[in-house]
Amino acid sequence: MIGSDIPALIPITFLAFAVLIPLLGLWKRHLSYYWAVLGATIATGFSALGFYNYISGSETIRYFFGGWEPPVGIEFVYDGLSGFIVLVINTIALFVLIHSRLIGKREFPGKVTGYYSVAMLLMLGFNGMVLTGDLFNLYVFLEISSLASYALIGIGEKRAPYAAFRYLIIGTVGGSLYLLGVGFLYTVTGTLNIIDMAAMLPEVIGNSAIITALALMVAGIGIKAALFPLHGWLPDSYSYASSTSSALIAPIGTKVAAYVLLRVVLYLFGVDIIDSAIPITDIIGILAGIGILYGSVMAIAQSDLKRMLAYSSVSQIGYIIMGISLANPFGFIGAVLHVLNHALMKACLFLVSGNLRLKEGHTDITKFDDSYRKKYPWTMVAFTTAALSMVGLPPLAGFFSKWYLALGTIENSNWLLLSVILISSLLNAVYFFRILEKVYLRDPESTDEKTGIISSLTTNEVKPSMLWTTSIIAFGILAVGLLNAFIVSAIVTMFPAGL
Amino acid sequence: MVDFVLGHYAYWFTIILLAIGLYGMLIKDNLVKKTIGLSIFQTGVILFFVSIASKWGATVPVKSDEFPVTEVANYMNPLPHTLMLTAIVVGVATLGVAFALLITIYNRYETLNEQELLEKIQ
Amino acid sequence: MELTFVPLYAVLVSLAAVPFILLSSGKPNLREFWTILAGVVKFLLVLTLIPAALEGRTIELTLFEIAPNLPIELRADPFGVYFAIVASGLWIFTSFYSIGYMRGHKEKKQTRYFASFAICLSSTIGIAFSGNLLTFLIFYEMLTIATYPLVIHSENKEAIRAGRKYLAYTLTAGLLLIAAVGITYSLTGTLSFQPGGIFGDVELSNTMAVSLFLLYLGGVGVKAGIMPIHSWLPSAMAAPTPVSALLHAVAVVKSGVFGIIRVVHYVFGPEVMGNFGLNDILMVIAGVTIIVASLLAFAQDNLKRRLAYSTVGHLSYIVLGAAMVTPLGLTGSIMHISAHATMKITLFFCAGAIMVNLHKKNISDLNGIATVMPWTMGAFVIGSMGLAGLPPINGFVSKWFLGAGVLEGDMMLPLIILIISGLLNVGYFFPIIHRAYFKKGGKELEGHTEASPFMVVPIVITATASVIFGLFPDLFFHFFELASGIAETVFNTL
Amino acid sequence: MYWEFELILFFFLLTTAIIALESDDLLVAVVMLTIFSFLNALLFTTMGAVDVGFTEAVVGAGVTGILLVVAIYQTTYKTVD
Repeated sequence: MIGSDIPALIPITFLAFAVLIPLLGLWKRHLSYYWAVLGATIATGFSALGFYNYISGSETIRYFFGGWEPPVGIEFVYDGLSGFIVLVINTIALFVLIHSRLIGKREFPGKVTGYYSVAMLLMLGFNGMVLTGDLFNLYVFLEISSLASYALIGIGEKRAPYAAFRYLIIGTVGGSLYLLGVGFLYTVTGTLNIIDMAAMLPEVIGNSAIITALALMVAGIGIKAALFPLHGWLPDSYSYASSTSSALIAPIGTKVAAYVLLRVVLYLFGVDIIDSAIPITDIIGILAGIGILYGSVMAIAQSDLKRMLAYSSVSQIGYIIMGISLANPFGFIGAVLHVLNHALMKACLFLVSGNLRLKEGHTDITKFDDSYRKKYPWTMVAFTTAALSMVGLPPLAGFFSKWYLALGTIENSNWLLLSVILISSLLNAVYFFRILEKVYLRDPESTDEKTGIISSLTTNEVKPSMLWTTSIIAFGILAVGLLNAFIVSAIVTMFPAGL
Repeated sequence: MVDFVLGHYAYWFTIILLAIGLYGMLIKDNLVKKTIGLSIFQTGVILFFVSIASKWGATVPVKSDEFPVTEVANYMNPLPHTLMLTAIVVGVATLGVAFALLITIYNRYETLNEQELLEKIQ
Repeated sequence: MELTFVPLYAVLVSLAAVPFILLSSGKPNLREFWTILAGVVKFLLVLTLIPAALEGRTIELTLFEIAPNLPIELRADPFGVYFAIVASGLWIFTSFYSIGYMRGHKEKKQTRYFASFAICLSSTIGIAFSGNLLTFLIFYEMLTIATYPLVIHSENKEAIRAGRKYLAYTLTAGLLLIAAVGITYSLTGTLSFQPGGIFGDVELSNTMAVSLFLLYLGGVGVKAGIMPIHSWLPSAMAAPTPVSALLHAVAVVKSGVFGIIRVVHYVFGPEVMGNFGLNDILMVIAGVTIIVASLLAFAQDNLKRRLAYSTVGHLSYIVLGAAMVTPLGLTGSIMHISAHATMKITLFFCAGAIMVNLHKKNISDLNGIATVMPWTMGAFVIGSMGLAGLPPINGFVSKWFLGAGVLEGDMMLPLIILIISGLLNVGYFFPIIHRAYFKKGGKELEGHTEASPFMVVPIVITATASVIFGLFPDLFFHFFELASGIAETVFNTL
Repeated sequence: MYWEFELILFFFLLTTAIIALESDDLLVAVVMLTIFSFLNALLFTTMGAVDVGFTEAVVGAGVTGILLVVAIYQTTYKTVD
């Protein structure tokens, strides 16, 4: 039965294509794109099938590699949460890869084969991180995805390699810190399997090694998730990378790291242990709150669209982490829902910026004007949808994750974080309406001085493969908003024990 | 207290190595030096894992007639060792990517000094 | 006839018109046909709900759950129907008037204008028929966004600044409302509107009650123009006049006061309001707003801005009526929704007609215009007299009930406020009439006649309607019967 | 376990690490890092991790050293700090 093998099949698909693409690239290089899309399609199909099985009532799948049961062997755990995240990231990756063909030809013409191979490795790493049930294995996948993302970010404009190098240094430190934390946990429990360890941790509660481990792991994952104040690598990396790389990494990468944080904090440790010695959830919550405000304020100060989106990511990741730190059902729903919503919104926005960069050659906000609306009507509709959703206007998706997060803060009577959510929505409105105002209202500078008539502009929309992917994701934002009751009722079944 | 410090001296050396590595990454301007710092940092973590596996009076986890071991507890824990094999390989892979980026940076900016680099970027 | 789906159709009909409007952007006549058609259909749909509303029946329609236990719920209760009649009825007139105005003014981007207008109306009707706070919130935010293109329509600096101000105010308000709704949900576990409130069994601390109420007030009060958060409204007068007329006399601001009444009587309920002294807070705010806005109206020379301040004042009449927490006060307050709507829309239409026809914006330039625009100015007189509360215009009726409500609640202060503000109303409208009728106009008036019939006919109709509903409040739409019925249901549940 | 030997190795380890970071010539730094890795390998072996020791000797001292030399050959060996 294929159903029970799905946890292994998804990463293996990506691994296979990561190897196949360079091999087939020797034969016909321009086909790499299609192979990558094919790989992502197959993986997305498996994810969808797995999640369908989960929805229709099948149990959590624990897949033991080579039949070795833990603690000896490595296991992959396909439960509701990991299945959901895998489905989200693979779907987004599929759309971004479909979208990437022309950008690839333009921005890294000679490196297409390598690029798609590395992209497959990246997805292998992300899927492995989500699915694995073993802490050390998680580290390995973390490093695979990180190495791939350093390489992908390095392929970009002139400044990209330096940004990638900085990310490499910071990211490796993060991975090492995480590994150190795992070492501490291993000395205490003697196992690396998440489920085994979660069962053992309550017995050794109060051990100072556990607190050290937790702090190290949170710091390490926090770097990967760009939790304030560990976000320094993110703005440069996202804004200098190639459009496709940022569209691929921005919606997925930090989300997966946030997912790992959620696993570690809520599933592995559980709320009771975490707060027994130091109020670490409160600390994370406050950091997330500061990050949300900081990211939004910095986003307002940017004049480049991609850089603005990068800072906006810092802010949005704060929402997810805030949801984790609330450690109550509403916070959990909000966090998981925001993983989906933000992945959709950021993918849409980065794809739009990719469209603009391909057509206009820049993403400088100060140069945006009325002509964009005429030239790229549908791209701008997609942008508007995503922007309004980021601001949190119902019935778009972004509203609902904020709604659950707000309910979560209210449940904890945490008025401070509630006001953070509200204020940041306003700040989001500031930086998105600033652009919308330019795009829809500002008279273009290309106005003919003699006649005063705008030089004739016709629709100059991007190619269908790019337009449709952007539009479908934008439509997805609306659909997720309207249908979020179904998604939430699925998320409710994923609650970790003790919540 | 003295016992604690002496008994865990491998931990302390690990921490010192991590500190040296961090120092290299944060203070040094040269990008190669930063990479060397990174390597030292990772080695510190590996050392930590190896030291948690070792025990006084235990022997290597190899079954051999030359080292007769009656109790399993007298073997060292082999699991961290195997993990570190992976970690070392990961570390080298990281360094490989780092050097690839370094060479690209040098080809574009003709320098590996961070200060000069930042000036040239502006 | 099966009425279950009528509220849904009423909401959707203008939304459905939007694609048609967009598609026929090259053919103005066809485009405007869609607008008018949607308006008429919407109005007829709303009218079919009147008999049920008169019987006190509520038509409920639960669409789908948008969040667990929180469905999108449409509910046409008498109060919702009342508001829907006013909004959809006046939309038809505004559409005709818009055609005259936009073509007379040769405005650009008329397609966007009509499309946004249709979305606005959908949202307004959605607000009227919202069965719970979440549905209300969704339509409320939709209204905010749909109004933005209308406010910035002229795309000059002033309009863009007004648009920013509008967004800043209303988006903040929306967020406060989200917070308030969230807190309500976690306290009560429900968000459905209920006559008499949903806080019945919940123990509230004093701080909690007051801060929750203030959050609500911030949330819906911005659109209702209560002070000190009213200042977006005069700025938004940069919009074309039909927008000011419909949105700033009927749809947007009335959704604000509609929301306040919903919050006061359907969420908190009279009992909770009284227990925590919330009605006093509201009453003081409303009273101050009435007086200050009337005084500020004197200072405006721009006709539309004077009307805007007058709107701010009159909205607070409605708020004041709600704050009295007496049946007659609520009746008067609800009656004033329709009364103020017909009168103020007349006045805005007049201002727009003058602007398109004579290109005059300021009151000091209006000398002698009654000779060239007799119909328009006649309507203006009726509207302003009604706002001042003179019989037999419908403004008198609603003020009468407000006054009766004051006496019923045995309160002195609101009565004094009502009397003073009535005088102030006379004070700031009279100079306009005086100039128009008794001062001699300049030469530039020569050769001008009445504005286009597209504009004059709606003006005359709304002015006549003000008089008719003043004489017979129960004619056609049974405004009085509905209002007193609503008040009864709210206070019966005590 | 020979803890005296271990201790000496540790001190050499620290010394080589510091020299690797402080030397003015990157080639010296590379050589020092290679020695650092080799000492590490010895240390792992004395700690009982024979397999890790072998790997470190091959990968850490060998491959890393070669990679660094190649990288420096491609770029520059001069540095100010």
